[in-house]
Amino acid sequence: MTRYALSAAYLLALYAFIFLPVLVLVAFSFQDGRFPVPPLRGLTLRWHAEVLADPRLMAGLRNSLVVGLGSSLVALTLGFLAARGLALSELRSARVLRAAITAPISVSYLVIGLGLLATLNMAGLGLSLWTVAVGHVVINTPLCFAICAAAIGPAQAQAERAARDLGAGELRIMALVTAPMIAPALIAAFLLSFTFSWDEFIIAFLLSRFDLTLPVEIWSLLRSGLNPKTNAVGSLVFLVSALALLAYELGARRR
Amino acid sequence: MTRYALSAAYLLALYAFIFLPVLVLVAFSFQDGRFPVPPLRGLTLRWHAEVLADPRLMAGLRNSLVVGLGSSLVALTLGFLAARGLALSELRSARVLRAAITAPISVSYLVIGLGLLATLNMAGLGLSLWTVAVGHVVINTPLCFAICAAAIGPAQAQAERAARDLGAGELRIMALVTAPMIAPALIAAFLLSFTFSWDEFIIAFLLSRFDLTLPVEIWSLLRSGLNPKTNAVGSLVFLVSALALLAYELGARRR
Amino acid sequence: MTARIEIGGMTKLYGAASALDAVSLTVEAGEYCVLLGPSGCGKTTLLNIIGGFADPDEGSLRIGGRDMVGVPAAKRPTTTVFQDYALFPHMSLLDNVGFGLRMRGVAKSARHARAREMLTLVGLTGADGKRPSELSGGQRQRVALARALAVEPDVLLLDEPLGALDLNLRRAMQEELKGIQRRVGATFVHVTHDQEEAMAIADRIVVMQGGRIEDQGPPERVYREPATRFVASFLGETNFLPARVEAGRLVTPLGDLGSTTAAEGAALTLSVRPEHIGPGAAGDLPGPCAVIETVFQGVHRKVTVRPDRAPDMILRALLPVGQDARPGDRIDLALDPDHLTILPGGDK
Amino acid sequence: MTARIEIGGMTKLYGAASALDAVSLTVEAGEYCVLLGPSGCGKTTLLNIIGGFADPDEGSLRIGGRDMVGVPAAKRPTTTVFQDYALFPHMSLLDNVGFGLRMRGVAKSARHARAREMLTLVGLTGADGKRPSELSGGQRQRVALARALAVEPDVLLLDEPLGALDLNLRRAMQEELKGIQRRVGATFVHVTHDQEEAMAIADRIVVMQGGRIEDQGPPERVYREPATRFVASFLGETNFLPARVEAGRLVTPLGDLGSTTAAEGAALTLSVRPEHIGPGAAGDLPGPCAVIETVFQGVHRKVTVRPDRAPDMILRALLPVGQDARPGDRIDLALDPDHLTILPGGDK
Repeated sequence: MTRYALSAAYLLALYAFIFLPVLVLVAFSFQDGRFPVPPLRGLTLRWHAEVLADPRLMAGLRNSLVVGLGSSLVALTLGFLAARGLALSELRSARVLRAAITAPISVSYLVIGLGLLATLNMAGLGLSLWTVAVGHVVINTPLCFAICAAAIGPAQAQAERAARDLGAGELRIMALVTAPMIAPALIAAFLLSFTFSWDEFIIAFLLSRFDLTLPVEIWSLLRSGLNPKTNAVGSLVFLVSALALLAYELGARRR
Repeated sequence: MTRYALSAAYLLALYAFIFLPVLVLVAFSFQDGRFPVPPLRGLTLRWHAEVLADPRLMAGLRNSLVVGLGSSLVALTLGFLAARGLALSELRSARVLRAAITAPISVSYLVIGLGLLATLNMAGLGLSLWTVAVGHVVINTPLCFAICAAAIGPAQAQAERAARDLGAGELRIMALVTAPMIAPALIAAFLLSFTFSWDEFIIAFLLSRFDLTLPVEIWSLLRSGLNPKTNAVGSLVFLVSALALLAYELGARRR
Repeated sequence: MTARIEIGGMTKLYGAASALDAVSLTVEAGEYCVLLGPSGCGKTTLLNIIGGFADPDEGSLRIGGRDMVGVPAAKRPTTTVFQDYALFPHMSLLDNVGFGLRMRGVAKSARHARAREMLTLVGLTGADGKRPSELSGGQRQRVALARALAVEPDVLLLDEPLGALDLNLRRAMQEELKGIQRRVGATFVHVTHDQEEAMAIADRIVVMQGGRIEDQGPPERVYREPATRFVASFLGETNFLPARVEAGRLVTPLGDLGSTTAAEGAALTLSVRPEHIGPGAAGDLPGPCAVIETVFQGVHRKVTVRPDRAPDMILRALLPVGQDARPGDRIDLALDPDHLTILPGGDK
Repeated sequence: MTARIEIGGMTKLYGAASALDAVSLTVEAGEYCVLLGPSGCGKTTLLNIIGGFADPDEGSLRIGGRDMVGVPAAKRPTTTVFQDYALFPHMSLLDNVGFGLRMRGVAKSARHARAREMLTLVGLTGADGKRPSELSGGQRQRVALARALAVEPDVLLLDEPLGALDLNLRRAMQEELKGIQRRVGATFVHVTHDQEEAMAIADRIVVMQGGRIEDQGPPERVYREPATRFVASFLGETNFLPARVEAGRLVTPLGDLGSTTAAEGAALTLSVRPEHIGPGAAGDLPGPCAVIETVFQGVHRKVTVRPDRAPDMILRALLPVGQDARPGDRIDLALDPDHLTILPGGDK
């Protein structure tokens, strides 16, 4: 029994450690005063209202949503097709090819951002929300691939074989068998990909010029120091991530 | 057969898309001239030598290595203990508790950085490399937990049960049975955690003051625009990530 | 090196359902006891309680006279061979088998010597340095056995130890298990749902269902004179005939099956195994029958028939292979009244 | 609705090893053919080639007279019941069973009607809306069967269809499979390594080993007069006796086993199944024996003995259960010379 008490205490401490920063951030976004530090003088929605009224932050929010949803959809499609192709191939080299697509997950966003910037410079292409989206597709495709590849296993291969035996062609196999069977993984990959794009700063910073994403706008805001308004916009970012997570728990895990 | 040709063409295009930015970055770090754009005028190691001779960049490199290795070790320990505790508990709520630790993976680094900054402000603690390391432990513990939790399954539970039956205590079970059995996952978690810390910009930017990590130093350098020296230091960052990946392939996959 | 197990009034609840319902059982020292039953009958729960992996809600457990309730698994004179073997995949066979001795602080050379001895006992001489992943299923099973026996337990618990093996290997290993038990002399408690395995290997079969013991005894007694309808059908195929006692005679839909001492008017069920119904004459019971189905089994031909005297009834009988019979044929069968088992209660 | 399968000189290599070595086989239309053999014998490779999941390196394949080499699986008049069923977990049973018809462009109402009919055929009436995950193993097997039969294939291929079921369910399902085959009339080709299943279900058993066909024919012929030593031992337990022909008599270490027409001086092997060695007298062959081991099997008691006349030899015999025998006892046994199978070649 003491073993369980010890485990419980350990877990509680761990939760506090992981969640405390976010809790403090959210709590002091309601601070009625100019400084997001104790004592809590009172609760107000003033800072949240200011954030919602700020045209630059709202434009950043829209840009982030568009880039996040669009780039995630593209990354998911590319990753799914590659994962299915490799999972079902009988190539000896499939393991190596798989490692090669998965590898970039551990490559620095900074390096990818710098590399894309150099590539775009070289190609003479200007910076825009499009270039940010391309950057996010580059970082999220390996992630989507890895999640899909983990989900496609012998069960899918067998079901595809059965579908083929019963007369189905490749497109119908993918649409009616493979994709529905791994729907939870597809949802998970899309939502994770979205939250990564939603949160991403350095690539968005390096590859954008006029239309900025929310993290870049927040970074500009931070130059004037920490205040309840930065807390409020941080809470907003958190809220969207939390909603994506909730969608994942409801959509992917329940199935 | 045409199906295979199509798959192969698709994969090739995908590889090009994912790897081109990095290749361009590395290639033009050898540019003999002031601008990292075509034509390639000749090859030189001059920019690499400049990077290695730059005391600020070298200090950043050391700081990043220390923070990365230290925070990853701590995150791995915390994550492993939590994963083992939860995996072996018979609690009905284990699933919920597991989701609660895994959830922060999708929470914005920006939000965690802002939250930690607010928390440190509140606690009156100054910023240093230690605070950056704490930030990296916060972001990497859920990752290490998730990887360990995925690796600890019925096989581990059964082996632990057998070890207990044969007279082993909890510490010896963990050291002689659980940890060695999931060694590949431990190595993977440590290396992935390290590369995430190594690459991380926004938390390091927000939570450091005098001792800066390499990404923050590079960011300062970027203010003067893209040049072969930024390519060279980007290549250096990539080299370390690539070494970590190589270590993973050799260490974790081979077992 | 061996010990008696005494279990008294053992009850274990999972939620509202009882996995064990006031089970009492004594296993003698050195006995090979098989707990037999369908999944969910409580046999594994009982094994887990003996091994110290679950606590009973009520009841007593003594091993070698010592009270064991509350004693952790590590401190009991028992070891377990797990269903999935639970070998340590990162250790050599020598280290796997020597693990228990290492935990007991035995020096390296001594435990290696003992581990080699145990590997020899289970027929794996010279495989010391291999990893479990290099072994076949049957070999892994042997290593698990060697590991559990290396610490010289008084009681060895085996949880479906042959369940993962294919049929031929299973039949071979069960003879070997029995041989090893005779050599080491420990009390073996073996859980299985395979009645052939139980009959071949056990000194004592304990048949369980719904958390209770339905019958226990030597295999032949339990097979030939099952205590309940469940035991009769679980231990092999059988035919159930409804019967009534009229004027001291057993009367069934097939006719009069002889005298009995059972109470007048009682509704009974008779169990007759297919091997006790064979070729006969028209005057025998059941006599003329219509063949519905035949299955060639090598040693026998199993026929499913509908007797003319009770056309609602289906009987299964074993014929010698030489006697041909096809669906639609008519044959005369005779039932051996010496091998009837009389069970209480009418047709359910 | 049914078709003949003709396979000629079929060879399939995996690297340097041949999975199939010039196999020729004809399965008649409407026949229930079982491919039997140990794992790696080539039976699954043969099934895959018939189904269109693998291409042969050499040889011909005709189904219903049409050449099938190079025709994709989707275009063949065959469907397969896979070993792990391969049901579509995200579809209802109705959609699973109707999938093949959907691919053939059959309208929804027609394919639902047909799917319901097939579910009824396999005994799952009314389970239309369930998901495969709600079913037991045996029920999933039935759905896989219904799905494969829904498109009215000429040939149904079954890859170890009962391999994942437990023993009792397996024996019940094999009778049902046979019944369904009689009703639908298609040619069934069924792969298994379980010789009891093969004997119970097959019209024709094809015993394979090492990529070749060792023997084929009706189950009783193959069991009672196996063509090779391998077939004799794979289809059930047997005793092998070395024999020589001397003066037209079969001479074995046990003594003279009667006259023969085999060539004078030839070294032969005799196969005698345990059920053909039973209780006898001291003057019989093998006569007096020492009991080494006995295993109670319910219907019989299997004894392992060492005959006095050939103490190097081990024989296995089946005794009626009534006859008691324990290790160390001495008993007299008699071998039935009518059930000897004479195989070429001496002791290996």
